[in-house]
Amino acid sequence: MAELTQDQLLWIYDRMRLIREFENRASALFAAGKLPGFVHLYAGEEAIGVGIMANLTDRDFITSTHRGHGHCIAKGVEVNGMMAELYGKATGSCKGKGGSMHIADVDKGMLGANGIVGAGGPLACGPGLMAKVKGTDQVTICFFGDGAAEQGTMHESMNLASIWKLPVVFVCENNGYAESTPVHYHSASKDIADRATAYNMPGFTVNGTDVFAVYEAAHEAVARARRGEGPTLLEAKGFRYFGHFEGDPLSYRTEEEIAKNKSNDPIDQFRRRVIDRELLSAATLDEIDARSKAAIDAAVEFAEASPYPELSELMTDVYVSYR
Amino acid sequence: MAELTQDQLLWIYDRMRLIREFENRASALFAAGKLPGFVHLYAGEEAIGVGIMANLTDRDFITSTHRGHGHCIAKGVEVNGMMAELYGKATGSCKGKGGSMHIADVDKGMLGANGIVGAGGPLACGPGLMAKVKGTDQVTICFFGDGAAEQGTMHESMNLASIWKLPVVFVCENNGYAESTPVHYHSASKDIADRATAYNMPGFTVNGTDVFAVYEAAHEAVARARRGEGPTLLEAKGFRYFGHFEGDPLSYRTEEEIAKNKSNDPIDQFRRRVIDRELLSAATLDEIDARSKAAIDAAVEFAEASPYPELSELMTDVYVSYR
Amino acid sequence: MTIRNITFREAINAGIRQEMRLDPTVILLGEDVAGGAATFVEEAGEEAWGGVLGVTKGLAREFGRTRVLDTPISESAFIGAAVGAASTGLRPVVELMFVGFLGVCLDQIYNQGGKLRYMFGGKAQVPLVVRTLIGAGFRAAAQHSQCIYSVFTHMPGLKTVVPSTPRNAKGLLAAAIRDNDPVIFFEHIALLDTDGPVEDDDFIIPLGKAEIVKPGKDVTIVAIGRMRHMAMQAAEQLAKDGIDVEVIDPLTLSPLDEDAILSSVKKTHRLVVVDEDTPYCSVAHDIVALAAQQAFGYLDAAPQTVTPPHVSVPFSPPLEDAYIPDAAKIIAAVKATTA
Amino acid sequence: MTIRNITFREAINAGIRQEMRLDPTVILLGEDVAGGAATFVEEAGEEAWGGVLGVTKGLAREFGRTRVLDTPISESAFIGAAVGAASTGLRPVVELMFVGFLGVCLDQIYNQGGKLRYMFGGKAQVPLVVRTLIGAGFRAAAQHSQCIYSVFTHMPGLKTVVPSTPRNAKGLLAAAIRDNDPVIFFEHIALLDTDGPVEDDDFIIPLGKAEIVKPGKDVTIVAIGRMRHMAMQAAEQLAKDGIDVEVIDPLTLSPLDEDAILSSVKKTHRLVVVDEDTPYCSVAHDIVALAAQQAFGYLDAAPQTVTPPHVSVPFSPPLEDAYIPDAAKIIAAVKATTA
Ligand SMILES: Cc1ncc(C[n+]2csc(CCOP(=O)(O)OP(=O)(O)O)c2C)c(N)n1
Ligand SMILES: Cc1ncc(C[n+]2csc(CCOP(=O)(O)OP(=O)(O)O)c2C)c(N)n1
Ligand SMILES: [Mg+2]
Ligand SMILES: [Mg+2]
Repeated sequence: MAELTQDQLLWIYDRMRLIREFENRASALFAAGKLPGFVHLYAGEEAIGVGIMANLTDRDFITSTHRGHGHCIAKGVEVNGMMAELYGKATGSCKGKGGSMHIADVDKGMLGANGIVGAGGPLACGPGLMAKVKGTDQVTICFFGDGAAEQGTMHESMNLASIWKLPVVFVCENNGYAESTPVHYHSASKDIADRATAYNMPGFTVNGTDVFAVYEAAHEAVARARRGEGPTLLEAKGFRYFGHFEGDPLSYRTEEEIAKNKSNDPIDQFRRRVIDRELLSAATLDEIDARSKAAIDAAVEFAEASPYPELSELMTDVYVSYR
Repeated sequence: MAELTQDQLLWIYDRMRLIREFENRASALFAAGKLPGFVHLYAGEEAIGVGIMANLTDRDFITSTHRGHGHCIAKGVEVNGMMAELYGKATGSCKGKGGSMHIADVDKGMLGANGIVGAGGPLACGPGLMAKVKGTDQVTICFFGDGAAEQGTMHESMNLASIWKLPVVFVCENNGYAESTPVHYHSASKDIADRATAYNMPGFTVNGTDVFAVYEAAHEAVARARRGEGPTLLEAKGFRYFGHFEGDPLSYRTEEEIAKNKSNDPIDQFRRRVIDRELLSAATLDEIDARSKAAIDAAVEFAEASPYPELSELMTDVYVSYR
Repeated sequence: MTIRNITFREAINAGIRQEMRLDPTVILLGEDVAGGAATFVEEAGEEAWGGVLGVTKGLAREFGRTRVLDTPISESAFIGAAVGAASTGLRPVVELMFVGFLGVCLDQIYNQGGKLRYMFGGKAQVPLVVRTLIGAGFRAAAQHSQCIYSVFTHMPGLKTVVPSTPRNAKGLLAAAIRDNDPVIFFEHIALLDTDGPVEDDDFIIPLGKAEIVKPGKDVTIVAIGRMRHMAMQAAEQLAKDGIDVEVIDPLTLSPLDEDAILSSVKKTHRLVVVDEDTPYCSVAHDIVALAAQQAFGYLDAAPQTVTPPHVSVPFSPPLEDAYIPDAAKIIAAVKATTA
Repeated sequence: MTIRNITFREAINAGIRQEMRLDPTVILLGEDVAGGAATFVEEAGEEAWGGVLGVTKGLAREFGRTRVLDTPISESAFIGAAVGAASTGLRPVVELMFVGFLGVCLDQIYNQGGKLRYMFGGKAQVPLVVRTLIGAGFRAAAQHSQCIYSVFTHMPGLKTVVPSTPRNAKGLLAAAIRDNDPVIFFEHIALLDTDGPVEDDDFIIPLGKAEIVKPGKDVTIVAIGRMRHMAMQAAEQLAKDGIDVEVIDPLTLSPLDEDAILSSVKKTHRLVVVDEDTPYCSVAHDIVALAAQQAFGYLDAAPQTVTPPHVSVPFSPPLEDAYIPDAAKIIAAVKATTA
């Protein structure tokens, strides 16, 4: 914790809060029938994406999942374009053609949310390989869920990254469920991080609701990758507040669980820590809260005022060159 | 070793020798231009298939690999039909339609050699699931190579077998190479058996040139599966005498390696052990040698004398019912 | 014979339930097909998901956790397990949640399930059903909205079935479960909430037979899956213009009921094919080629196709709407054959 | 301009070498593409495999182990890595050893490589080449002998190329490597040892243009890949019977050069399509449908197709021979159009 500057602490809080606001608003907009399609929300998991991304620069890359809004915001993607994308508007990050499940911003190093569970593992080895071939020190983070851990792609890509010593950090966001299926049922291993030994790489399980713990673990893993020493597997245990997707009846979740999650809120934890230790004041934090709300208000306004894409857009972007 | 009866010892030697004869002959036939297609030979690995299969009955199942002849013979498939299959004759195990890479005999519990590396893992979970649903005590062995260990399918199926406690034993035949690629390059883990911890199952590495060691390890793993306690991962380290397939120039293999392999011949080892301990006589073993040679002579004769399938066979067996 | 009005979703459920009652070797597996690891079955608590869209709800409660299995997200493993189980004595019904996930498990379907029998010289059979969601219109974007049944129809050894109404969904699914070959069964997401009359009793609709949805004499429209309903809308309007179309729903794409299509074309001399799959290497082109090759002398006009363009499914609602064939486009195609 | 006689195998090698020399971002990866983990490069020992059939021999020695990478048997991982690398600044050429292995990695090709650009609204590009072996005739049985390029041709976002001679193999591969879209490049195993004249210099053959192999006036034969040579054999014999066929080799299947085919059909009024892929949902049916839809009034006879039947590739040599289209079947089809 000592190593975090005031600026970093502010950035961390700002991003966590902005994600929370974005997701709460997306949930409300979905309930109001304003957002089409499948929407998977990240609220509750803010400490993971933000704690990791605090170690990256714009030149680093991430691959993401169907639950990608938080990764986008932590990686610096603009919320106006994100919200417009959720609406399917021409001003969206992907001109409205991708939607929530394919939100991306390659210029910011965000290589896309993904509708295919586990698909990010192989993709993440790509910029890893690019950095190795070109001799840059760029690092790539592969975010994947506990459910994704059972996909063959994750096995293959962790082995590949290890034998090639690729600068990739595999981050398993273990929120306890794959859709409605609990991790203790779908996974044979106690901790997903235990699987690191199978690939001869370091593996750690951290508290994914504690942004400081995540930051620290990622700090070492990212540094190792930058030094060219190869990949690391980090497992961050946490929870999601909302259902698997908006519309999920959540009938598999108990009251105790819900209460326990609330008491482990990552944003509350951060607030308590920094106020207790007098690193940031409540007033400063409240100001960020207000600013975040305003930013999301503005994003919704922007999205709603934006036009849909022209119908001709249906036919473009399939190929770079059409013959 | 104490637990092996005289009959079992005889059976083990008989099978190992028959495999060796079959493979040596197949190699010669290929060189003579008599066998079409891709032929992958098992010579050198006899102790693995035979040591495992000594624990099974006809009601148990195996899934195999592209290197499947040894598995067939150890599982009791007739060599006449096998040889005819290699020739593509109507009397072949698969009526000539499969060839070496798809040789199978479902009645004997041999669910097929496979042209797709790693495909046997998921398939093996099938009879495992069947046994569980029907409440039988049938066990399934999944053979796979060291190269196959890097396929996502193996990861998925070991996890699945573990969470469902399926009666499946995963046997990694580590012969040091995936085609020309050495295992220390393609695998991040020191021993493939180390990966068992990732699936919360027992994992052991045994000397795959020592049929007694293989038998003993498999004995416990098969018993555990029959008791309904779930899967085990066994890794048997050995070597193959021939190239990856017939025609392989073998330029990746050193002289030392070849010499070392020769000195670890599984059949020689068995002979020395049983003669030293006066369990079987040299004369008895020699007699089996002669019988095996004769059986393979007969198989070749059978295959060569057999007709090719009728051309109408091209169109049958695609579907059980054609409308 | 009792007939009740039920939804497409309920009809699928009823088809599986019927066959699971009749045959103890029928099992059901897939991600969240019970939900919550089906622990509610023992705990007598609230029932969880019953499939991502609730299609298989109640089956775990009736048949228990041994026959209704939630799976990890390991499509290769559990579909491969279904293939292996099918060839050793069970009749698995396995769910690939969305057809767009084919790429993580195709080997087990195509190279294993679809080929074992042929490669083994007939000495194996694989009585397997793979149920999977298809179709655009749900704003589910490029990886969750495909039809792509053309790819499976290309593959020898697989049978492909696309139901279009609650009644044929139940009857065809039951037939698929009884069939001894691997059948890929495509359920259109936009049909799940549609309803219609379905026999309560045990019944099947044989695979491989097309349905003449509406007889007519002027133009043959072959329309697949959800497109059957678009074609019927078009037919109604065309009738007002005095054009009497015949609407045929193939139901099974492999094996295709070529006779039904050819008879119709030989009668009407005109053909329009309506398909929601993308055009190249598609069933739509198969049907055009069929008519061109085997009813050449009968055709009075160039056959027409109404399909989406050769693009991925876009997310944005107006773009997705433009992607999906509709009655207006069908009417234009029919008129092009009568112009 | 130097022209040398080289094999198809050497031509592929030359095409990769040419582009790797010109552009340091071109890399090569796949199972055993160097062989023996390419340690020989450092150890100065004997060179190992250079690909399962020796196609990429010598490239590791010239370009080193950083640009020529042996991979584990993890097709999803290394093809996915190639997609990811392509979208972040490299131009990977990745080998899927046999096309029959598509089922273990299709998602990375189809849902990722083929769709990133569309899903991201044009804000990504994926300059990737997937090279893969196709074709029957090698006695390699059902999982190692497919063509199955129809499946990839169905998929928006992918380009598909099937070379047929050493010259077009080199030129098209170089063009594919320079193309900014994902290209699947299908190399027929039975062509590897064939030879022909090829330019030594840097050159490309643009994608998307068909080749008129032999002009003719009576019947158009469109023949893909190895079938081009079967068609030429048939053409020779047909000439003796006074039938002057035009043979067209599309070379690129997606995008297909529809104009070249339509012009020819409009001239000859007769069409035969010869394809080694199985018939349903195939390029062969696309071409028949193209003619039926866009050259309807020009056709004087029903279009014919010569393809294998809807079965897997059998192992037994006489069965496999019966599976593959040959000159006799092509001649019969041509005669059927002129009868
Ligand atoms: C290959 C594939 N299989 C199944 C799905 C359907 N699906 C979407 S999200 C999901 C659960 C993912 O669980 P996890 O990886 O833990 O991520 P979480 O949703 O918990 O963030 C499933 C099964 C999919 N999108 N892709
Ligand atoms: C999915 C797939 N990828 C690649 C191949 C080509 N191939 C056949 S055997 C083989 C090597 C297999 O190595 P291993 O599993 O160690 O078995 P071994 O040959 O040593 O017995 C490869 C790469 C294949 N058949 N299937
Ligand atoms: Mg999860
Ligand atoms: Mg090996």
